[in-house]
Amino acid sequence: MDKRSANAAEAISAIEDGAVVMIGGFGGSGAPIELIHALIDKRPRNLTVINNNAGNGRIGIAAMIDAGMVAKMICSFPKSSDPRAFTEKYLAGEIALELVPQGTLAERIRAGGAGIPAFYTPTAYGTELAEGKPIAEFDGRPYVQERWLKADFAIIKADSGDTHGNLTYNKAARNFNPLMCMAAARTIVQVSRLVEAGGIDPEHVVTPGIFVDRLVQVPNPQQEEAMIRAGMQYEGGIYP
Amino acid sequence: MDKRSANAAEAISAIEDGAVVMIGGFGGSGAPIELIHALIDKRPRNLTVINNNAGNGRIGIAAMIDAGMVAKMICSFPKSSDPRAFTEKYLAGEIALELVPQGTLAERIRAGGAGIPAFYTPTAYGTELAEGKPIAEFDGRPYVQERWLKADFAIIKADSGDTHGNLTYNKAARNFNPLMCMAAARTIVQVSRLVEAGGIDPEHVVTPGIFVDRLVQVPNPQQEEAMIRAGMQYEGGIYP
Amino acid sequence: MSSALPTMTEDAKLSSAQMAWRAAQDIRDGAYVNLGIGFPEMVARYQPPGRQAIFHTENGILDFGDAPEPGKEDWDLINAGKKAVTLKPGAAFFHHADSFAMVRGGHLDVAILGALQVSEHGDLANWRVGSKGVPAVGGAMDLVHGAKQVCVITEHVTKTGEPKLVEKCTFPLTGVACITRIYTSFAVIDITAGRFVLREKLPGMSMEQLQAQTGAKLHIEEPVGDLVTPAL
Amino acid sequence: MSSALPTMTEDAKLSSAQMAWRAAQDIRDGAYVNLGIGFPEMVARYQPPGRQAIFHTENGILDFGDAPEPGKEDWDLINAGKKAVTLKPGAAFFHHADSFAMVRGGHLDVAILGALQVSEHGDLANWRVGSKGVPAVGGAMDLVHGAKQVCVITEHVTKTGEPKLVEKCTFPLTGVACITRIYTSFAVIDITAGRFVLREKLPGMSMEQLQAQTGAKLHIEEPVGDLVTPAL
Repeated sequence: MDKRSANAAEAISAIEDGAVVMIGGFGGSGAPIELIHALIDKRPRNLTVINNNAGNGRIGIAAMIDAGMVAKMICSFPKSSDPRAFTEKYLAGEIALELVPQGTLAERIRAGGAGIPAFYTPTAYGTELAEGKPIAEFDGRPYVQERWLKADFAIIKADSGDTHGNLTYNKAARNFNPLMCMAAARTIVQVSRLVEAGGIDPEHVVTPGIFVDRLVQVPNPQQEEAMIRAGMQYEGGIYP
Repeated sequence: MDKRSANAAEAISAIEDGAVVMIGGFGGSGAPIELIHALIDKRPRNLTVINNNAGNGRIGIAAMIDAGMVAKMICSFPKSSDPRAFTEKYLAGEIALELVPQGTLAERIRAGGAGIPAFYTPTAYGTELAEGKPIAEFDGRPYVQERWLKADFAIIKADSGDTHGNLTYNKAARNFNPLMCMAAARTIVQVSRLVEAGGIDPEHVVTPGIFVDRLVQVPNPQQEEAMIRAGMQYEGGIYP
Repeated sequence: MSSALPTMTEDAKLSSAQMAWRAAQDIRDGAYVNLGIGFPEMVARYQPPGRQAIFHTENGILDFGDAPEPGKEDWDLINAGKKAVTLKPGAAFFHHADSFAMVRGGHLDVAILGALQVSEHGDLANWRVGSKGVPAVGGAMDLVHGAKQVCVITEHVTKTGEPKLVEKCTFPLTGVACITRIYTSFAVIDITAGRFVLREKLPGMSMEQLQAQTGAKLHIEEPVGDLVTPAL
Repeated sequence: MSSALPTMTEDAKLSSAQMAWRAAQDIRDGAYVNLGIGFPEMVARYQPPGRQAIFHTENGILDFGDAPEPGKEDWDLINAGKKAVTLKPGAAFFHHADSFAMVRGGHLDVAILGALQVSEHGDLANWRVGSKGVPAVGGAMDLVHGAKQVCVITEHVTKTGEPKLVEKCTFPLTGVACITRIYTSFAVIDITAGRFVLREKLPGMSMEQLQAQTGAKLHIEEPVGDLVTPAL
């Protein structure tokens, strides 16, 4: 049992055109920047990307969109300090958007991972985001039926990982990452520290290894928000 | 913010006749024995108890049943090494049973805590445990609709707790405890170690304090399985 | 409604800080609170002495504190508004599904949100002005369900003087029948049984003046208090 | 079916250990496996050298190991059968909802369960003989859904010689159309398109003898292998 990949390029090598890809992170925290940029180097197209946001600046998901790789975004908040990449394509009708309330997005992903094909939530009842969805009443209150979300791949940033795929995260960079690990057919993780099995206390594991397929160590990962503030942009793996 | 109670009797003092009470633990691990026995001393009646099992030997939930406090059990496996207390009352028609598959029980409790009134699961489709429940097809496969489970109180065993109610557990004694913390209107916890706020690493918290109402320190708690094997029985707070 | 009444002077309304102060007075010690992104975040600054609320942020932190000193930011320690924060003793991290279980499951005591419009039925519109541009909803539609009390903090009227408290929202809805209390720059208003019930108003403002700037009828159930705050 | 054929001698079937050994041969290195309480737990003993499966237990452990020495038990470290276990390096603890997310969500590679009856459609009955006594289901109804492969390990016939592989289960069902492979004391049988397809049988047993002790038709799609195991 050893889920290590030699490098980011090898780790993401199975992601092909048309794949549905969950990408961890919320705003500038928890985004697997190195895996995303390795994916841009490979450049599969016509992807559906699931993330809370829709990219920021000229790196990460925004750089994927600029590279013409993304056909559809499923997200709750496609705005950021510099949302140009998504906004331009969206207003030009070149990228599709499925807008999902944030808690419903999280729960749909968790449901995908937990084998729950549908659930009811009060969220969005009576709003345009519930249009066309089944409504049911429980105990006299109306709820909206929502479906699970699954993906072909998840690309994830964690803090420590062991060779079995057990993971911990760094502070609020946890966010959607543990859920996406559960909901993808294949989960690919970059970790800052890769340790042997037994190197993480079983009580402190946040994502059990059963939800992880491949790991690659990226010892000093880029932090998305710090990159944005430094005005960095993706140019084929080099950050000027 | 200080959720400490002086002792177990004070901690459970609000539990009255007719309450729905979730009790943590799976088999012999994670059962809040001291809180249960304090509840027997108070002796509210006509309780609905939610637990994976239905008591063992002459302590804990079995002693509650013997004391005539339990009108109904909601559980997945009302058998144990010595299930006499439940079995006698059940066969005599003196206690009601709602039998729920274990994973559905866990998910219903989690749904109760997460504000999800109903969800669909493949579990129990086509069996007698799905009789009378709505069935729906998703992507060509049939699923059973299940409702959330909530409670008036949860009584829980944790390992460490801080004054804000943040909790950690000991090994497989985690089981249903974190879920029940979420699903009860009032959650009462016994902890082996009670520390000040900040005494638990925010990365290692398993149950965030928002799900906890009261804590009492029980420094060297009884372990249910060890008590069963030692032939102990409850006799008004004294273990002979 | 009528626009023949005298216009309020610029001074005759609460500042944003004063609205935030007023909202903060209603938060009890130990309450679990979510403050909407932007202006509602100011509420955290004005907790009365001796009270300590615990703040929740959708992206997975309970009990975060103020912003760090400039230059000391940890960009993995941010709130839902993507601002750098710090931790208080007793903080906890958790993933998004657990975070929204707290929201949807009724575990928050109070959520305080901004508003474009609030209707007398408690409907809220706060995520989108029309159908143009890029829509973005975030956690707003979740936050209006589940918290034991969902409040709005808002200017009483728009910059062009249009009422924000209305009979029926014209902007896309965030949630239906979800708001129970409104803190505005003129008044504190509860929503009860589909009616705006006035609890406090600026002492210098007459009922007629207030009603004229409100898009639905204000009801009075008990003596109306004076809305008085420190200079902030 | 016909009972006129010669009865098998006691030796002419696999022991429980031999059945467990045979099932273990199909588990690949690194597979995530849940073994039903009781007899199926024996499968863990017979992993081929060089292969290391990771065992899941419903009550919240991945990668547990053998029982501790007598007297060294930690009763907070138990499996779903309430037996004391140990941990291997790389183990993890989690709560019951996450544990059954692993089950229901299709994350287990294999689940191996005991059976009262299995039908040719893959229906399983393994939780209750009739309607008397105290019913108890545990995790069985969850385990039959979600694992990529759900197998049964069972005596081919009951102690009184009744077939356990049948056209239609008469005992209360655990799950519908969920079983894909059966390891019995006589044979290895797949369930494909609502039919029992024989893969291996004891070399000393004729097709007629096997069919006579099976409650539904055995189909043959390719040469039937010899079911041979070490003496165990």
